[in-house]
Amino acid sequence: MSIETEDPSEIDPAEILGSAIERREDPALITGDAEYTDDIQIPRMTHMAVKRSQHAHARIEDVDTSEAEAMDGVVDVFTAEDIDVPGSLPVGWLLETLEQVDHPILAGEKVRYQGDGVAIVVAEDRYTAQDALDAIDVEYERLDAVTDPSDALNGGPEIHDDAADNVAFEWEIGNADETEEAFEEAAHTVDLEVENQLLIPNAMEPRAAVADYNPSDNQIDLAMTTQNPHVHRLLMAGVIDHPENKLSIRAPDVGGGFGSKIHHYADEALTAWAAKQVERPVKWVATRSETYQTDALGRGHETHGQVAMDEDGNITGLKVDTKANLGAYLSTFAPSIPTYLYGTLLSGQYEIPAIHCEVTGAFTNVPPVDAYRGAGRPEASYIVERLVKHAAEHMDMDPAEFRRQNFVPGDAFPYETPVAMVYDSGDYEKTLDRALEMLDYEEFRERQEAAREEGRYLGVGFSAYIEACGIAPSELVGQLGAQAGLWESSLVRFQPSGTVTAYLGTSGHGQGHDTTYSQILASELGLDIEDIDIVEGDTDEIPQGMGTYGSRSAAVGGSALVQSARKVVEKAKKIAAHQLEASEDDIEFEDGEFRVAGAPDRSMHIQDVAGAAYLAHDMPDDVEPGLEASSFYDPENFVFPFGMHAAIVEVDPDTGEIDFETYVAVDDVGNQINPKIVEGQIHGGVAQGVGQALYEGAEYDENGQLLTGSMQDYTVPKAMHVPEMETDSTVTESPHNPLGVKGVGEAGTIAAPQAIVNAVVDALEPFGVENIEMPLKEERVWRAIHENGGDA
Amino acid sequence: MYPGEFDYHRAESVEHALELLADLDDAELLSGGHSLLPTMKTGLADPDAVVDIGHIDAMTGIDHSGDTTTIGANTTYAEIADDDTLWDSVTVLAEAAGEIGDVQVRNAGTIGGNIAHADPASDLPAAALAADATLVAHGPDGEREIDVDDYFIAMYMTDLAEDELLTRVEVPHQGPEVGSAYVKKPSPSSGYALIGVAATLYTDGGTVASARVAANGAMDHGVRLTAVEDALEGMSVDDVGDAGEHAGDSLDTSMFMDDIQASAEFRAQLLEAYTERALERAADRVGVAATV
Amino acid sequence: MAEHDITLTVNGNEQELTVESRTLLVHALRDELGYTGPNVGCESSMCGACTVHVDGKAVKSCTMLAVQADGTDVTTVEGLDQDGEFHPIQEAFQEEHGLQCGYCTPGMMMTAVDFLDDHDDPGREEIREALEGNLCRCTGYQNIVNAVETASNKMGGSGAAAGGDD
Amino acid sequence: MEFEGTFTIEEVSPEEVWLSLSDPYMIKQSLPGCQFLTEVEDPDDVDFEELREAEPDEDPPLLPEADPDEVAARGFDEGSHYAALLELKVGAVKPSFRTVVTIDEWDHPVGSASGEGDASGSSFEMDSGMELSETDEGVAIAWHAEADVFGRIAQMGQRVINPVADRVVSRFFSNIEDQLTEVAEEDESSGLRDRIKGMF
Repeated sequence: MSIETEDPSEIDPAEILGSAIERREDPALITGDAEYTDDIQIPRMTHMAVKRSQHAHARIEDVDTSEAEAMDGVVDVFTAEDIDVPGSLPVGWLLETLEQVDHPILAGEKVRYQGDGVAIVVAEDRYTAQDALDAIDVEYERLDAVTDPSDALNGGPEIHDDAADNVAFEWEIGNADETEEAFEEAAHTVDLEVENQLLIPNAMEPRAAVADYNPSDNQIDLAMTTQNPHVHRLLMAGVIDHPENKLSIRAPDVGGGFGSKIHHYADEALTAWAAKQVERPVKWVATRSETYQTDALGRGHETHGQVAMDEDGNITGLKVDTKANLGAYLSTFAPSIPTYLYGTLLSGQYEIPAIHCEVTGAFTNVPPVDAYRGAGRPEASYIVERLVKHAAEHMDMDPAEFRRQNFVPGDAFPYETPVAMVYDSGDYEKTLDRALEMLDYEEFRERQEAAREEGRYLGVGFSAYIEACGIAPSELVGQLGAQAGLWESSLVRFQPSGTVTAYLGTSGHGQGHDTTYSQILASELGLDIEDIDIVEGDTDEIPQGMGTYGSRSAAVGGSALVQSARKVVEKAKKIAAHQLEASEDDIEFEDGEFRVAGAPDRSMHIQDVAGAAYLAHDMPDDVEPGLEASSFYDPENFVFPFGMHAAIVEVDPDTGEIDFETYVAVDDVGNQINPKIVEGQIHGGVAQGVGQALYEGAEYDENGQLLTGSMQDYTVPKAMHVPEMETDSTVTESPHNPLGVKGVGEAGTIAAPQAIVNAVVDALEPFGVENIEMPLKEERVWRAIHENGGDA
Repeated sequence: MYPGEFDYHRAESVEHALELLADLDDAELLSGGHSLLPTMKTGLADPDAVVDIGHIDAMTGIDHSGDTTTIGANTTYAEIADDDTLWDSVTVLAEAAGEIGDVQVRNAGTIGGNIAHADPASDLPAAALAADATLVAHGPDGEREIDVDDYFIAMYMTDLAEDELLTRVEVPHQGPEVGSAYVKKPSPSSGYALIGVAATLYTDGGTVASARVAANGAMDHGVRLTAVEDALEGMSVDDVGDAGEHAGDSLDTSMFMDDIQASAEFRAQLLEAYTERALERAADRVGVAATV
Repeated sequence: MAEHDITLTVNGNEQELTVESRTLLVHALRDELGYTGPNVGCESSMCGACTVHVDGKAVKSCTMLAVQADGTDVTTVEGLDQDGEFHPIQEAFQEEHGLQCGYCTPGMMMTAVDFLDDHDDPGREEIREALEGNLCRCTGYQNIVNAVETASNKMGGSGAAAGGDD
Repeated sequence: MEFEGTFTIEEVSPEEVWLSLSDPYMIKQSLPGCQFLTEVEDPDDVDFEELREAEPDEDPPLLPEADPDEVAARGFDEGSHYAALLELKVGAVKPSFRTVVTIDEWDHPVGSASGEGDASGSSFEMDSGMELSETDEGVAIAWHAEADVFGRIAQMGQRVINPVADRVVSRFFSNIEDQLTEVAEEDESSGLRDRIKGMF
């Protein structure tokens, strides 16, 4: 069932694209040789710890650091008063109605979520730094707090002076009038209120930073847990008022991100700033409690969705009204998540003539909410697929056939939705059919019937998901509010002896980029993979980059790599032609070899061309020595992976316990560079989707105190919580990039929740259960049955 | 987070441990450390001194002589769960030990630490109650035996005095017509019991003569389910599951544990379901051990 | 502040060091001795990234004082490979893509090795239960379970089956 | 968090209960872990170490030994402030709560108090009230309390707060009950009840 890997050294370069080779990064990771940020030791290094607010909303009356400063081993203590730089965190995506609010790196007047930083301690070791935090005395005037977006918007306590009624923005997409009309003319309508709960990302490696400052040349070297070092450098240069060319940011090995390491937080900037103040290296490593209190949360939607249909069950309209929780401040990309990454995906895989979506972003007293694996797209897919399940039930139609009937037909691509997307390519029936086959669907329905007779409750749930990755092109995202382009850069450089180093602006943190990019380059240049080295995640080595998130690395970074490789080949061809004394037009390039057409024995390998290029004794007139090329690749459109996930579950009505019988995932992510890596991304994504569906959720009390503040109380799924997955794929190439790839990093997380919730609701249909909010904790499931009388 | 400062003392013997306890202010005992150290790391516990009793050899090991098994307080959960003889002689205890935490926790955590700490959501309180254990404590005045029924008082509160040390646990062997079991509904996050039920059925010719049934997770300490025990008396072993419906009858349900993991009401529901499961599993085992 | 001179034999090397009473074993290994294989992922003893073997048994080194471990044999992930050859568990993790970001991997493998020492040819459910104390956020566990199965085959019944959990 | 309940004490009069519940020493002795409960002038300027030092080794007698007039004289007044130190032990967790309480209302049979304090990197706020009523058997004390906990205890000790709070409250009332039982027994012989009644 699972894909078998191959030893890369045994694969011919011509075959390597698409091969499930072992990962090149693994030897370091399985031996302890990897270097994560907390592994870094620098002589004279100090440790920083952050004093965090215990209140979710309070005025700061006084911060007394005297006792902490007097402690042995404490180097220095700083508060907001000491911050002599702008010290305000920027927002990287603006909306027309957006209320921009100040986001200081240390709170001086007011704290707005539990965990907001109030002071920092720099000490000789991490234990002493923490001791000193306890010695800092902060006096607060506590204010009422609000954690729910609707409550915040409806008369909640004012969190920012500038944001009346806690409204961060109001945004809409689609056509309100046409949608209204569709509902007026509808033969049937259904509606559903759903929540998409707040999630804590929980990368296994907590956020961390190590800063080393050299006063003599004003250079800051910062190693940190980042998914996008160049973006962090650009933003941080402004935050701490330090020249961008004197701030180097490096991502050592990074232990997972899932979005949480994209954003610019206060702590990493404080680490760099503090190193400058104390003129010694400073290390900051978040404890898990801190990551629970400060990592940007994901999701946080309250949504009312409605579907209009004609008498045959054809969807004619979709209306969505969402209150999105943005937390206490605007995190780096927060405004884009519940808007452009959400509203634009509400057509799902369906041909829906009229859609209208309204979103109100609300400030609340929880940590800032931003991108978390899927980022907007899981929320869209969830409401669409829950509504579709609900609509099919209302029409008394089979949910699979209801979907098939409403799919965008295979011959309709490129397909323009009413919410501003042009789907590149797709074949939705293919993934549906494969999933039905894998489920043995007809047989399942018979078993379900028979089981109900015995008082056992089985259910099947589908999720026909679509997502948009490789967000682009830069001009378009600029019009939509992005404060950066979304290209990617690469540099491919031959060494004289024929080895190659490729530098990419993406920054992997577990996705196997080293392997995937090597496969692309080996294939493009016809080289053995051993001759290729990939460098990522270092602003000193890589000219520029946008980083890794939004499933963009293969589609955008991979394409940038192909573009540079092809430029290198172009140049090499000129040199080879000269060396082979042939016309450039007669040179063919295949499997690393330049050959003169019609004279197969006259050839030169690209590695020898590299030697000639650097030797430069005999070069064509118009060609410079050396062999390298760089490029900035700006995609022409998003790519749209899709697929069908389905789950079969059994629910125990006495205890609410849910058992998986089957989990099936059929994904179409375009061409696959390494199918084993693709499969791993699906597995991991689904596991996080299972987490959201069944276990995870940040819970706060009425004062904004985090109740799920540790792994004891917040369930990160364990091995036994995740079902065995049966995966398969179809391939519909994206026409938009040279690799024909789409993106896979988020697919599983986007797809899984509604497959599972739909399955549970299907199982409980005899009890009249129409909806249960995630996470489907056993107690909620039991109550849903119980509150409907408990009778099947 | 990290523990606050304290002085560490390693006790070489029971007597040495008692001396240290008497001499030191604000000292906590450390055996496997899996209750104390996590609490110290959160900053909630911050003792001035820690007395490590984990290296006292006299408090380690399992001894099955006569009709009683004696388990030293320092014996790890793993050693208990891996003891084949104990699976036959006191199934419920071996099974409960195997349900605690995870492999690493079971390799380090100890029975004495667990029972002295008396976390109501841990697995051993109910098992000790159902196994009719006797807890042996050493104090300044020597050794004292505590009947498990008198031992658990409240959350983290037991009959042990501050100057006493739990040194071993004694459990009578099940007879041939006895079956016992422990089942639990773990919290998916912490692994602690939302509800755990331990049952020992003493049967006579296919009928329950008497029973000891106890629960973790329901109340602020491990409790006997006396109404279930009463209902079981005289019942055929084939029907014991029916007694599960009495699970809450002898308890003050207004005092049920109630937190974000599970409400009191849901715990009551789980208690019934898991009592039924525990009884049925125990019944399945009646007579099995004797044939091994 | 109380300090203690202790001896730890780490991956076969006897090491003497001075620690505070409160120094956790994981910090002694990482910060004092430079064994950065075991990682710190939580402080609630839940994630298992810090798992090492103490006297041959998998334990969480964040839930043990360094001074408590005085005199023990400690094996970290750095001690798994022998004479330049990967341990079967390492080979299997690489073959099966049993890791992505790698942060949980050292702890995951140390738990798996302890488990496989006692269990021949375990079933997948059994493997999942055995890994309860090791959280992974990347892989969805499926390829980890595959890797443990593969390692079990590679180790070919080297461990004696333990009784106990019938 | 909200707690409420009704506690019934038999064979006593509302006045006796009221007088007892007005007595800071009675409260101190009944409240588990209470090290002192001392009236303070300025609620914003309390030195707990100083108050601990100043606390006499022995408390004055409570009812029924105490002179009811003296008890009344030292009893709670509306608007007065008290500092209290509560040391609890919950396993290895031994929080020391430094608390300042204000008597918001104190008018037989209704009383209420509110306060705040901190302990172990945490803080809390509390509002509580009670009302006495006479029943056929004795006196019913209907009480309610609302407590908010912030910081480390809220985050890490959430599972423990409710059961421990329940236990503290139930021990408090059972200690009060024990003490009032003594008052009731004393009544049999001394006419204390009439004397107390006369004071209201």
